[in-house]
Amino acid sequence: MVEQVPLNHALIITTLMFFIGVYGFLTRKNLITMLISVEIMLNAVNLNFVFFDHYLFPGKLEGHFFSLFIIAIAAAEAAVAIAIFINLYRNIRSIDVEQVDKMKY
Amino acid sequence: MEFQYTIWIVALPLLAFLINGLGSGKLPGKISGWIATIAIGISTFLSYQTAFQYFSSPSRDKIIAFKTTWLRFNDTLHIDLGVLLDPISVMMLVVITTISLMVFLYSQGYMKNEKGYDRYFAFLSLFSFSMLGLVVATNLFQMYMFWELVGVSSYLLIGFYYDKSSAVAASKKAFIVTRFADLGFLIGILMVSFYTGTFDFEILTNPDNLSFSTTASFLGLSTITWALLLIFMGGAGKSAMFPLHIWLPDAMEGPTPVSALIHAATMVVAGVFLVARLFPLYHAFAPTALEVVAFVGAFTTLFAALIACTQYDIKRVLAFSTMSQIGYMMLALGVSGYGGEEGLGYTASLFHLFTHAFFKALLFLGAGAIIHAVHSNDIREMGGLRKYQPITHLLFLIACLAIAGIPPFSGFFSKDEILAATFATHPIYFGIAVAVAGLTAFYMFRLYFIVFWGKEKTYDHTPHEAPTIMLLPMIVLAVGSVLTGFIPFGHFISSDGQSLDLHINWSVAITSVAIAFAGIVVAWKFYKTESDSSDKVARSFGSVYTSALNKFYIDEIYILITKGIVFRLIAQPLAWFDRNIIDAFMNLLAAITNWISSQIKEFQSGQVQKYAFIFISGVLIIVLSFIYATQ
Amino acid sequence: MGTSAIIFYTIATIMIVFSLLAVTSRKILRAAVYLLFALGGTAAVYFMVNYFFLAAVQLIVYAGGIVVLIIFSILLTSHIEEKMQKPDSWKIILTSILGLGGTTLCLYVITNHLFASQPSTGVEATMTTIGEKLLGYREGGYVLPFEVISILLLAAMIGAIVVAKRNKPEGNG
Amino acid sequence: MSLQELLLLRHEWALIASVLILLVLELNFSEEKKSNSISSASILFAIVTLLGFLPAETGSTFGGMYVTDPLRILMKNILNISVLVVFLQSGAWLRTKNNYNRITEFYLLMISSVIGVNFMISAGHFLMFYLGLELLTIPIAAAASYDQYKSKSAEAGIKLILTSAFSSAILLFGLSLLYGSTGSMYFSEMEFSTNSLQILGFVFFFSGLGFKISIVPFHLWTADVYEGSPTNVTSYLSVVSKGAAVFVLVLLLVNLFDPLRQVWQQVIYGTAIFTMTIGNLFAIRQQNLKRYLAFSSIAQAGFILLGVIGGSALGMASVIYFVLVYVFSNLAAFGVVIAIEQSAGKINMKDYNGLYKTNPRLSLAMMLALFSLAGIPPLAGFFGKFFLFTAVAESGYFVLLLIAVLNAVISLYYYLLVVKAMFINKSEFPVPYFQSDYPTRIALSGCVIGILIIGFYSPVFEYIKQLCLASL
Amino acid sequence: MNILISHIAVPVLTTLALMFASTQKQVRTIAAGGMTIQLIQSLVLLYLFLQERAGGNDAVVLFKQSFAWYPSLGISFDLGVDGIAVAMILLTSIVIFTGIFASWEVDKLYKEFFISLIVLAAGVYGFFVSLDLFVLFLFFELAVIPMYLLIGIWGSGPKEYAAMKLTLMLMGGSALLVVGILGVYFTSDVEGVRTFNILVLGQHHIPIEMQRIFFPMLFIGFGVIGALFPFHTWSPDGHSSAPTAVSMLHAGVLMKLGGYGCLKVAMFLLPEAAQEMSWIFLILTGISVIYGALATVVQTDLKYINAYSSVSHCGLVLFAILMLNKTASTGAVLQMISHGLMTALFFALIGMLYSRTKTRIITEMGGLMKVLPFLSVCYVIGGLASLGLPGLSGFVAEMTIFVGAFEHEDLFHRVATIVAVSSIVVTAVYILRVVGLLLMGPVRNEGYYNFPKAKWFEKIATVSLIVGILVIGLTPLWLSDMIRDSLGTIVDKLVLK
Repeated sequence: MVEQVPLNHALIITTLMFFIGVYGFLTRKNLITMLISVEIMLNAVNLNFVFFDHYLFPGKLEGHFFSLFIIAIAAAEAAVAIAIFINLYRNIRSIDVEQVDKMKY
Repeated sequence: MEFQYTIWIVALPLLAFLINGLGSGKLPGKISGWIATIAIGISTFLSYQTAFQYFSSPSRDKIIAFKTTWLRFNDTLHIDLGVLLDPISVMMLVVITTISLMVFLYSQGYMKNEKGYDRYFAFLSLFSFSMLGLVVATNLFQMYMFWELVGVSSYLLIGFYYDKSSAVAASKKAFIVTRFADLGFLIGILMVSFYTGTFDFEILTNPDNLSFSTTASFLGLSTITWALLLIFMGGAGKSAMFPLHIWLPDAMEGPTPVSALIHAATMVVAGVFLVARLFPLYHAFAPTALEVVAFVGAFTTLFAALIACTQYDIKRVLAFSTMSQIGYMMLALGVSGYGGEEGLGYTASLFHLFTHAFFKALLFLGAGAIIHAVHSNDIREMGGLRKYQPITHLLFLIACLAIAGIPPFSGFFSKDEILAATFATHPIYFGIAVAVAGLTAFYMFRLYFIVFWGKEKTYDHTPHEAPTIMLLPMIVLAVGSVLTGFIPFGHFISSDGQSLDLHINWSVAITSVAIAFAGIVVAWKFYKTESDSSDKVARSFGSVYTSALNKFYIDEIYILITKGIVFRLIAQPLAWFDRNIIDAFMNLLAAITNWISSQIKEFQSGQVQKYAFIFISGVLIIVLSFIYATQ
Repeated sequence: MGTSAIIFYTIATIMIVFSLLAVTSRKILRAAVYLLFALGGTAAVYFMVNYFFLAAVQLIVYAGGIVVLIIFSILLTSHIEEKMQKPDSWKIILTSILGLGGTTLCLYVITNHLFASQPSTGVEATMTTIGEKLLGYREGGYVLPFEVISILLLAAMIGAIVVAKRNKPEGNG
Repeated sequence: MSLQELLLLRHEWALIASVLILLVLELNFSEEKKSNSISSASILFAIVTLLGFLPAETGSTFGGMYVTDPLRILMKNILNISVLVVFLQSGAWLRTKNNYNRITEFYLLMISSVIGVNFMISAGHFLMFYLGLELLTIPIAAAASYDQYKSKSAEAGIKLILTSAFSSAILLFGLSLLYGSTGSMYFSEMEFSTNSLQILGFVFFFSGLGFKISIVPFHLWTADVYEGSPTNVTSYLSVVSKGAAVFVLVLLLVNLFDPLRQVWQQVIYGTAIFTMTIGNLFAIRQQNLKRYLAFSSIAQAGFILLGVIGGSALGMASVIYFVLVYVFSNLAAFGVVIAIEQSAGKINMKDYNGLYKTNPRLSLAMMLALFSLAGIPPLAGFFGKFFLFTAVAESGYFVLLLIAVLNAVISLYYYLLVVKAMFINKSEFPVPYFQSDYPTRIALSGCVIGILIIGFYSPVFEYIKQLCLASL
Repeated sequence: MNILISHIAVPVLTTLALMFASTQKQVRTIAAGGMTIQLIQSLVLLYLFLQERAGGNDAVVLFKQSFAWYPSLGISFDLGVDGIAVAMILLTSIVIFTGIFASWEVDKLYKEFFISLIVLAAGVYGFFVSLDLFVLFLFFELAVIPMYLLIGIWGSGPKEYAAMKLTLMLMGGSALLVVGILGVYFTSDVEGVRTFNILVLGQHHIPIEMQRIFFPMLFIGFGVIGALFPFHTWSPDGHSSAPTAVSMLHAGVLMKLGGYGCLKVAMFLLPEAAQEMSWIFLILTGISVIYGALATVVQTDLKYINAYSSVSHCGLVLFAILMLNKTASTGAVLQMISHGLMTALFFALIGMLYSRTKTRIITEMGGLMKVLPFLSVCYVIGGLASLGLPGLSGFVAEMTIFVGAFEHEDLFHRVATIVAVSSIVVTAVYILRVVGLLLMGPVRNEGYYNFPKAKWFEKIATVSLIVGILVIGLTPLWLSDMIRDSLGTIVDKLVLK
């Protein structure tokens, strides 16, 4: 793959994906879809790590392991986040992010 | 140092002040009066001793009898406290102690039933102390210090009846007006000391020792002239020269003996003394300033005499008369030269100061006796008092004759010298002086006739003669008024310290005496019996009379300036400015902070997505700024 | 352009498209499914670069774990049929500008950068290597992170349970 | 791998051990004795804290993934003390009915988070750093929504987990770029030069850390989360989580990112100004004391950045010293807020009116804490702030210094508002007199004593400075 | 124990003792006892100082003591006094001593009141004895902050507002001080060693460009507390709301920290800039002098009158300092002491009058001389001192300033002096206005006759202050020489160019 796809193209894809995630995070009204957006962002990061690892520093596998751990953490984070969402849902019967604004100013 | 004891002349009244002041209200009976009187009595004795000792030696050098450094500003400038003896200070010592002693004695009778007897004598002693300290000052700053003390004691004494609003107002006015004048004095001192590097009279009054490196000038006058003019301003304030005179008539709110002592005989001549003290300096460096002195003196003497003719308050008449007489003295100083016959004006001025002290004090004490008897100041409520107060009448007449310049009373001699001095130099001033001599005779006898002759009024209680303790000082002063004219004054005091023979200038003398008699006759015509002729004449003068009656509206102008301009247009707006602009600005800063705080609260909207939006925007902006900067 | 390139670009397109769909779809369950495709695409890329273990983990943990979790929570909290409201248009516009700007900026920086390649040390990402590295404690070994992440997972588990579990309802809000 | 090498991780082992012990204990406590874990957790943690002070070997292990040196040990100890204080203050809240069944869990979450803190500080590799950061955050997000029946608590949890996930995604993106440009994630192997990509990566990374420290513009979650979380968690967030992030920031900037000094100095210059100012401007208008303390802590973060900007030994020392002081001051303030919230359920500033009449000691403690935060002598805060200012001046940023001192004045204004409420304002219904439990009182007195003496006892600062010098 | 340390220790110990006191009587006794000891030891200090000087010890500061504190930053607890400091310490002792008696009847939270008051005093003492900029600044802020509580809790009128404003403005000033102090610390060219020691810093040159930046900061920083126009507006509000003893201490001593700091820190450490920029501040202080006096004329609240007149008088202090010569600076210090005593006396009396009449509006009172002769006479004496009557302290101070200021070679300075001198007239106007309206005239109200006469503690307070005013007014030479000798090191730097 190294010879056929330039690194920059790969990075363009991850960057796009990352900002798609950002876009989702900033626009989606549902908390769960926001979480989905975060996962997309993390996924982009993972790809970044893997691409760098593969293209530039093959063999040390640092990017590889970093991605591995990020995946694990993303899972943990998602679990806790969803627990909290459910808790919120029980309290206010909604998981609309725009209603999560009782505290402000 | 044979004169060391002179310090006691000054110190004794201070002691009396301290005893009476600290013990105020606790001293038994009327002992405070005696403490003060005995103290001033000893001072008087010592003053005479000093005078005798000093004048009996032929030298007229300045003698430092006592000196101690009180405050050091730098290596050259320091305030010393000390006693300087020279002809004028010795003469002043005599005058002040004598008049003080008389007034102290008189007051024991006059103030007998007043509340605050202790306080009265304390203040009076304080005054004597300050006045004595002033005249023996060894340097300008010591003089200024005592000058201020004199002002304060005057303030305290004018406001003696402090629960009377008019007295309070008068004391305030007196202090503030003289304070304003003192401002000039102080600035003058600062300027003089800046150029000469000293406050010391020994150096300052010896112009040969002085050399100025300055050629600085301001509005066409050299700075030293300005300095001396400012110093004269201080003198003019204390001596009630136009236009700083307005406090003096009001100052009559104080007890009458106070008026006699302070506002007739002693404090008000401090201005004359000041100019006389610095006379060599004036003469050598600022002839222009002397011209101003002469002009102010001449103007005031006429101005005050005119007003005196129209007043009905016995003490105010005397007050304006005092102004007029001091104007005389200033005039004489102003026209004087230095040394020999040239210096006649100088001698004449101080001579008149000397004689005036006696007869004016006598006049005031007489007025006091009258007021004491009829309980009123208004001469329209008096009349025919000669029957009830024969001795007072006689004494008052002597004083009137003396001030009118009728020979052989003392006033004649001194006034004659003044007239002679002006005659020799400025004919116009001479004319004014002669006219004032006539006016003086007129208004004094107007007073005299209305009070002692005229139609008898109905009195609440029958007026009675004053008690002995009041009469005795008056008699002493009357003797002085008669005799002091014969003192060969020029032998003791002259501008250059050389003995000066005073001759009577007969042509001048005859003119003045004739004018004086004319004045007396007019007064006699008008006022000996109640008639409306005086009113007719007054009416014929029209607005001039009305203006004079209203003291030429100077008070009103002052009120306009102080209340209207300083108070309303400067102080009040300033206070407003402070609260509403400067302070408000500080508050505005706080308000702006709060305003911004409430404006930006929307950032904290509670919306997670907005938070994230700002977050990522922040990151990108930071990056962008760096990328932009590195390009 | 070689086969792998074509495959790569195809996968890339799929990833991007499904990502976009995942963040725009108004049906929430679909969004989750689109996410699954995007994640799957990623796994495919891992396969392409021979990181099989990673690809497997990606599929198991992400696709199998997280997405299931998400779907599960969607079922708990939302009506699947319901279409989500469209976000405010100003929000979309602003965010799009921001997103595009951010992308441009990052791409500008990234694409202008000359990446320095390091010589390969020739370690293959075989299961053995990965296992050795994961449990290695020398340089290049990841036993410590492994240890830490176990604590993290424990803590997350406790946290999730504590938050989600309700003991006796108090009803006092 | 020798035992000695393993012992380098003493702090972490102790914490992990205490987690396990707590777990075991929890299983053995009967249903009625659940609250025993409060005391056992506190005692355990006290032991852990004390252990931290024993003399220790320093060095690095796990191939450089884990680094420890006296400075890092000091940081850990400081944070351990703060956590201990938080634990001591939590008893009353945990004993309430709703939490009765979840006491141990709370401690487990907290200690896990502390483990994260410790690993983050000792990280020698970005993976460790990242793991530490997440381990720090995730349990706290759960703890933030601990008050299950309060929607505000849930909201706080949501805001914390979402924003932190977002920020860590950004941070990771930055890290990935840094990895791409340096080829390693080992601190010792990363080499920086100021190129655009590294600036980009650095800024992304910085934002993630700035999020934890509540640097403007990454601070917006702070107030809401602080307000909604249980106050003990808030206190932990404001002190431990922030303190840890500051420590890491200092360590990384000065050592690792030293080549990028130009860049980060400018970044910090700008954000410091905004952080101080915005924090203050918002704090002025707060009525809810938790929110108020949140903005106050944002402003304080701005001051902390002043020390960071110097990047010198003095700057580092002043930052660490300031955090130490801040820990005591803030914990004392929160201690009072917690005590009053637990006894009277009141959290608004006007509820504090007339407090001095009824609870003079608490009011005094609160006043000292606030004055210390405001930097009033002779309290420790004064020294802390002055040294921070010294550090700024040392780098020659006098304009920044001027802005900072003016902000200190503004901050004084709102600190005085609370003092005014307690001492000056009158209230018809002041918080009645009460006595909090022993641990709370001990913790509060400890903090107050700390506030009073740290400043005067100069060896504290001198020791820190010496360590900083050695670490450069 | 070093007498300077014990000057700090006695107030601290007194506060500690107060914490354990319970009844009002105990509190009063401890406070009064402590401050009496303090007054006595200040007199001892004066005696020892004069002895040392007479014995030929011409070190810049005496009783030096140094304890390293933060060696790595060059902070050490350096103590030492010169003549100026001794004079200021004595002033502080008198004012706090009388302040205790003036607040004898405080019955609301009395313990806290005296503790705050004495903490404030401790700050002031520390400020005057320290030679280290850091320590000096520490004590400076320590002295400022208790004001907030003192005004806020025990004040009257819009006290919260006034207290807040005062605290914030003064702290704003001290914010500038921080910048200035650190600027001096880092730009002074001390060989490789950083130090906060004023004397050491004073021996080293700071580049003129840096001086230009930091001089205004230090000067304004200290100037705010010295009521420098236009940063004086805290003073009227603060003073009018503060309780008696606090006004006394604040106007009497705390405002002097400004002048003292300007002289011994700003001017001493940054002499070139002081020379260059003095004209700007001269204009401001000149405005202070006249403006304060004029604004006083129309005030009707006694405390406002005194507050504005303090603006004028303290303006004169800074004015004199800016004249950059020995005489004027001596005058400045004299004026600080004189004004401290006077204004303390005024505030004490205002408090005492207020406790009887329940109003401070002069137009609502009148004729108090008759019913309260003792207090009224004291007021008059204070007034006379304020308008510069010879024999009272005001005269000595003002004249020294005027003469010194007029010594200046530059015409601008002399013109400015003339402008400042004219304040003496305005002063007379407002003093006499108050005396006239308040004390003289007919008794306003029959109820006035029931006023209690002056009580013993009131007499102690007023008489001690008057004695101070008189001693300085009558025998100024020793004080003036003592101050003058200490100015050498400062002024010599200013003159050299």
